[in-house]
Amino acid sequence: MKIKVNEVELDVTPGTSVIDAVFAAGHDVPYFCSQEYMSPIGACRMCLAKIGAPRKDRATNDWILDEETGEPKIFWFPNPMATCTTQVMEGMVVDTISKDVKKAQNAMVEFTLVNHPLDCPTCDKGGACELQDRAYEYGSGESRFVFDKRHQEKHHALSELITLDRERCIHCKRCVRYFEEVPGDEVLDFIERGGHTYIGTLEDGLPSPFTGNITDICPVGALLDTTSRFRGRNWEYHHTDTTSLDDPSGAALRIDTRTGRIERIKAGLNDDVNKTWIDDGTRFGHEYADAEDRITRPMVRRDGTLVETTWADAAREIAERIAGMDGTRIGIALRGDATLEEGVAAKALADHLGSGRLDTAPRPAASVLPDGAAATLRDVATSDALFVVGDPTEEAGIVDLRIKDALKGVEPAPLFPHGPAIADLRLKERMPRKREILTICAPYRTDLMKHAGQAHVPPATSMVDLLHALAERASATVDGGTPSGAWDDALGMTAAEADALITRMRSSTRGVMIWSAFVSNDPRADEAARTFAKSVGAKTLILGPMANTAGLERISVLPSHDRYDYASMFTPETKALFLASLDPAVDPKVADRLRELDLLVVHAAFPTATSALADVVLPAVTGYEKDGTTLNVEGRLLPVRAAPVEAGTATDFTGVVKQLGEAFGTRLEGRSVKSARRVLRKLLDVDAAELPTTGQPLPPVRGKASGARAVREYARATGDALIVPSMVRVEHLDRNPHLRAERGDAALRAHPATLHAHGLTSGDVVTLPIGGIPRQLRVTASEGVPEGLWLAPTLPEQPVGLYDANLAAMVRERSATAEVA
Amino acid sequence: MIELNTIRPYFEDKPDVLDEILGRYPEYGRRSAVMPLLWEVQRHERYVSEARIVEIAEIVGLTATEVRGVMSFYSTYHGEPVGKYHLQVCSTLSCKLAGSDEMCDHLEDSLGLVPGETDTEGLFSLQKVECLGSCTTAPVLQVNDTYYERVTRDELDALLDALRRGEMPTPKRAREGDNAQLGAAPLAGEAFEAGTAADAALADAEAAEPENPEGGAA
Amino acid sequence: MSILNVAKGMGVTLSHLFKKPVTVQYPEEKAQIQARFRGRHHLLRHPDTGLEKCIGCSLCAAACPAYAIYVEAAENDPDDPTSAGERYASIYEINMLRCIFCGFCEEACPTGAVVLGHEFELADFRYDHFVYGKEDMLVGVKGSKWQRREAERKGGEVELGFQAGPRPELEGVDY
Amino acid sequence: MSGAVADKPDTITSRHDPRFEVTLYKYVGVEGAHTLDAYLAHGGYGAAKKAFGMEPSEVVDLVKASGLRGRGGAGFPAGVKWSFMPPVDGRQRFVVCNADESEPGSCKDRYLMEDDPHQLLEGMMIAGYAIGATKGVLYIRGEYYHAYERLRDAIEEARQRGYLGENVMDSGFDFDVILHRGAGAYICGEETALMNSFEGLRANPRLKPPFPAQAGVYGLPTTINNVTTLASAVHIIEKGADWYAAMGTDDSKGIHHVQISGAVNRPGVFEVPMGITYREIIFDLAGGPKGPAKAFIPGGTSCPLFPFDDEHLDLPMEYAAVAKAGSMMGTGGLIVIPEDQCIVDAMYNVTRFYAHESCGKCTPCREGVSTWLPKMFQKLLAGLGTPEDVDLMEDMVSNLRGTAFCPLADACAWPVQTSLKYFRNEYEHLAQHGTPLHPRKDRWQS
Repeated sequence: MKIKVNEVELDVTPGTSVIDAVFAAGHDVPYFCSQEYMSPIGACRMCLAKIGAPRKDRATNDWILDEETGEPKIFWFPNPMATCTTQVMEGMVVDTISKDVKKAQNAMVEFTLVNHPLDCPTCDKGGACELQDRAYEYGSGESRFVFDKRHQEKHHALSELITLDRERCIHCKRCVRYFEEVPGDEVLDFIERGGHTYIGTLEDGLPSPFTGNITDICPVGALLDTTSRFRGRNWEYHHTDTTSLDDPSGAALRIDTRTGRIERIKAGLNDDVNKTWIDDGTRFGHEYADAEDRITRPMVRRDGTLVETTWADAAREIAERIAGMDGTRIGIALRGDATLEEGVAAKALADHLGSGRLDTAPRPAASVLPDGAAATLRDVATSDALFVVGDPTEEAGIVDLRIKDALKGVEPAPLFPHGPAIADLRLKERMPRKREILTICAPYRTDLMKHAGQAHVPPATSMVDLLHALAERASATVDGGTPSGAWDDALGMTAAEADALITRMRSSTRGVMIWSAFVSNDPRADEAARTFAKSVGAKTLILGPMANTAGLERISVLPSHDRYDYASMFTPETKALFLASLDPAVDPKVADRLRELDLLVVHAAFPTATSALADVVLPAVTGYEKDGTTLNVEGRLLPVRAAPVEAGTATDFTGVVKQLGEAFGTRLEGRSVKSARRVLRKLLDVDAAELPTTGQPLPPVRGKASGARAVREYARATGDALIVPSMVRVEHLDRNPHLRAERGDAALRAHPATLHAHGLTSGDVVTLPIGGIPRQLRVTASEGVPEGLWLAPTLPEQPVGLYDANLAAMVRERSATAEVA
Repeated sequence: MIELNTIRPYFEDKPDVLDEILGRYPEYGRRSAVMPLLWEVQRHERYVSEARIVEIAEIVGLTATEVRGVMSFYSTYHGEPVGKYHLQVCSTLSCKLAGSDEMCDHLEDSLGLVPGETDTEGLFSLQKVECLGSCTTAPVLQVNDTYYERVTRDELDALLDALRRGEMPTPKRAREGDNAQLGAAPLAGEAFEAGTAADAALADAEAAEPENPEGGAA
Repeated sequence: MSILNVAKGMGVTLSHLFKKPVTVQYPEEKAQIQARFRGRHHLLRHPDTGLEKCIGCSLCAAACPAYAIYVEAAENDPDDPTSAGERYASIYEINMLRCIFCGFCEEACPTGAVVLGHEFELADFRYDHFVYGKEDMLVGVKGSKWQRREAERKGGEVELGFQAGPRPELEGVDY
Repeated sequence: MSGAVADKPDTITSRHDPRFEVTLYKYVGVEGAHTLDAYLAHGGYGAAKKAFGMEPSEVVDLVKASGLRGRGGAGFPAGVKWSFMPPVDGRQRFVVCNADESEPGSCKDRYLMEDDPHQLLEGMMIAGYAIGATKGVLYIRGEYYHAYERLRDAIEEARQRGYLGENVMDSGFDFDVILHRGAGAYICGEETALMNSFEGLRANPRLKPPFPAQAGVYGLPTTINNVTTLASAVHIIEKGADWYAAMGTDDSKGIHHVQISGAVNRPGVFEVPMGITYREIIFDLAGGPKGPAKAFIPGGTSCPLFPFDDEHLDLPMEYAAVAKAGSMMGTGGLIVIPEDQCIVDAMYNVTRFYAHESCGKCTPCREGVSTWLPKMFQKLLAGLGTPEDVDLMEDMVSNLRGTAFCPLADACAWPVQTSLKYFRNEYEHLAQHGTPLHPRKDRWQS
């Protein structure tokens, strides 16, 4: 419909808010309470404008005309209107620049500043503050408020990660609304009323995995990221727009660095992927990169000790020791969050050495690539029938948030020239959620289950049966057939519930099934899941264990044969080993085996149990310092860009290959990011150097996925310890002081009754060998864990799945009571 | 939250009360029960402690933060215990014009309290409150839930004495106009002449307080 | 040009021949510095509480046209604050080789913490000796790094080669 | 003066006028009238029975024809509001009774609920029937405990005897009432804030649209009316729309309840026909002002005040005429301010009320009404003000007008703005001399 904003005529779609129309017309109004992706509430009153519209005569249905001009007469609203909460109307006229409007806007700035301290020089938001900008643009520049400002608590720790300055709060309610509308964890609220209102919580910290986003959306310096407080001023930061390598969601990040150190991470904007949200693991998990014990120079073992040397020297050492070795007995393993470029480099190295023993770890038994096109995150957000197997909150937090978007049932709005809609009028505070569209199965109670219509917690050992039974039932009813009922006992739900799920998925055109390593680690379960999805016509989203597991599989960074996989690298067949960012020596048995190797080359950013055994240690960069490309869960290629972090001579794996190539006297493909991209262009038909920050979807692979291992004889997974995904990377926890203070030690979760049976209490710290790896964990009671099962967070070396816990060998390091005393 | 482990939940032995309150609202409106549950606790404990907030949050399926947010919005829920007699002086315009400021001063002097305080014995709490909806019978003093209307100095002193003795006197209803006391309700079938009763009441009032001869427009 | 003008000029020259010379025998003799002269920076303290005035806001660094200033801030210990308010400068460095003594830092400072003093005798031998930290600039520190090293070596007072008039902003600075 | 009044020189006045029959307040003040038996004794629930014999749309039309307007302050035609309900679609609907009477100067609903609760329940039932709502919500302010008890008992009694619940009075219509007690928040008188409060949320006003008829209580279609409005429906059904429309003036029909307080000889609630003049109310009914008066607020403190002069005293009590003169009928809570009361002090009292009751949602109200304006008054009253402060207050009050989310900020700004208009001299006196023109005096009756 046609409207006019300050003499600019434009055509907008009905339902648009006036504020978006104003911005679309190239004009500006100030606003604080509106936030893209959240409901408009009209609380800050900053975006006031004079609005008028023509009216129709009730009787004739014609426009009432102005007697003088003959044009439709504009009836102005008596008061200035908040443009964020007003919808456009045909023929509407908006005035944002007249004297009256300016006076109103000026008055609102003045009111907003009444209780806002003028401490911009010490405020961490200074220089990037919406209020500062708006006060400058729309304020009168002088204060008429001569009284004492409101005094409230300053630097109040809402949690270990978030600091609240209540004096600076301007009550825009973005944070409070955020918790209700986005993650659905209502852990923050206004307390008191009127001029005494402040935000606060009664919970212990902020129990939500998505708390950090409130520091991004706070328009003033009231909510601050504790990890970055006072570390630098906004204009001093170097901003790097990149992609998260913490999980497979591919969330956009902005890394702020200063003098070679990462000071903070903020969410980037990618409308299709993470909108402007990231999870706390991604946001606060960066401190490890600046830890003191970074390996910054190559090291070579001389007379039993590692001594620092040059890259050329280290490469020469490797080349000499590898010369004449049977190439098939050399193994190369990358961690699953390596970039595609690193994958290309590793492949080139393996080819040069003549080794098929190339793998990424952790890699599930089944392929993480879907049959055909994957569901996109937008598909998830617009789905009306969701079936989730696993715990996406911990595996890829953004998927959790996009599932919650789907529950609101509002299709994402198209982008305006000025970006996402500032005020999407379809979003409301406290929208009813369509819980019934979401079904979740997981072997323990997950966080997301409280939002689900149906939640099932089958025993961890029978996940495969459940999927098999569902697949069987779904296949049998494809053409209206009757299921045999043979598998009904394994359903873990009633047959009626299963049928309801099948019917709901099948009758929907936008059904999405999401699963992760709980399924992928068992080829039978994977097969059943794929069958189920196919027979109900659902798109699939498979969450890989690591950020780029799918991408590395896609470009075939894979063993040439199943028997050359990662596990084979720790058999006597292997003589030399290149390990990139992996630490298999946490398993004492593997450590013994590594000692027997002729050559162990470790590419690592920090000293590890494995680097202690290495013959050559090469300094590696972290995921924040890489240039490269990653493929996220929905099959979108995303650019990874290097933040300028001080890490000595550390490089990514392409750098390793470059140095080795020089020592070998050859130029290997993938010896630089640029060289690797030439290969990628051939493989994927995409120029990775040209990728926009928001990425580019990759066409699906044709045919059968390549990464699945052959289904050997069927062995039911057993064990009493379930390794579960973890948003917070436990291997980094020790080097992330703030995150550790908030989350504590890595948790060993069990049902209170289970703990009681073993004489443990919440808070005890124990070392428990799980699957051969001694894990030091803090005991935590959790009603959501089935009795008799122990949950521990995953490590790159210990993928998600069932293991045997050696309870007899459990050692209590510290007891909870001793700690209190 | 530590309190919760040591204090017995309030509703533990009152399933009937809990059921009655929750039963007032439809299942989808369970959250509505927050306010009555807070009232229930406050009526018996004279305030709502943090432990009770956590308990109520669990009952209605909210976070404790939300319950706290709701509770703190309203001025008549107390986070701290108030005295046995919570004296609330309406101080808004109509009552002010009838002398509520002076009444409050008098109470402050007699009790040795300033508004917002509770005495050391926990007998009296004094509070200035906003409009109590007794404007035509101002000034009004609310003792706990009971209104004492058109309170005079002597009546207030008598009231305080009675309260100190532990008695709650019957509230005085001093009303004129169409809300005046008119007498007993008629029994079934009896005709009730409201007009005559009202006239009688008016006549009484006029006799007692002759119209101010100086009263008039400026 | 007339003869008269030449004579006038010669007259001026002649008259100066008999005036007392302005040359100061520096460093034997102390130079008199004008009060508004801008030399090495001082970081001031609140005279009553002794707390540092600098709050680590980094605005001086932002204003510096020569990129000579580096500031890193940290949170005050509420029980033992370094500065008034919640933050203080944990690192405050000025590279005197880069500094052009323009005084923009002084102008940008919201608390009047950094003030350009009178010291100009900053010559030294090594690059890093020109990077002045907080310990070199806080009120009470007299002289350049070299002068202080010399004083320590000789076991005497720091000797400055100049005198200066009082300047109100330089509260607590003693010459 | 409007013509409507001029045509009626002998305006019918209140209860002691033989030509005027008190209806809503007939049993107020009558001992024992709150019981169901007493209510039935004078034909109670007869109107509901009569309504059940009509089509719901006929009930709506009847109320429309009566000209009944909302008595909660805004004066929106009640029948029109009822007709906004969407077509019946199987969803639960609600009729909400706004009994959160908190406007300073108002107390009419309290007496109705205390002394004649069944009248209100019957009114809700009729409204419920008219709009197809089988559930009523009675939101009563927390301070009205006596009324709450009476209503609670009345609802229980009615339920037990089949006047509430399933199949009310064998009519086939189900109706029940949820009695919900507030807890001290003026803002709950705003209909959307009331609904939030009822739902167990913080009582911030909601965005409109959607209006309650589309998405009200729990997001379901809802109609919300004041106590007196609903009680009036009983008598309109009983006696017909003509009976109601015959009272009052062309613009404002029917009866209203004036609650007169402040400096008058006989403060009280008076049931009067619309259109009588303020002079009649103040002098004839309330016995005239106690001593000289200088101003009166016609409808609760949210309304602009009028100076106590002939022009304004002779205004008829009708919506259009009062609005034309620059104020509002409001709830009919008339407050007379005596000459010797410092207007600045009185307006500070009003401002303090709104400052206390601001919900804090929007900026102008939270920072202007709740923070800045009271501080300005405090400064003036402490004798520290300057003439510039008076100008600043005037400007600030004009900035508050019409910019806030809900009318609360306007409610505060209006009386202050008009007091500055009519009594600026008192403000200036205070600013110049540091002492009020009218010092405080003891107003308490001994």
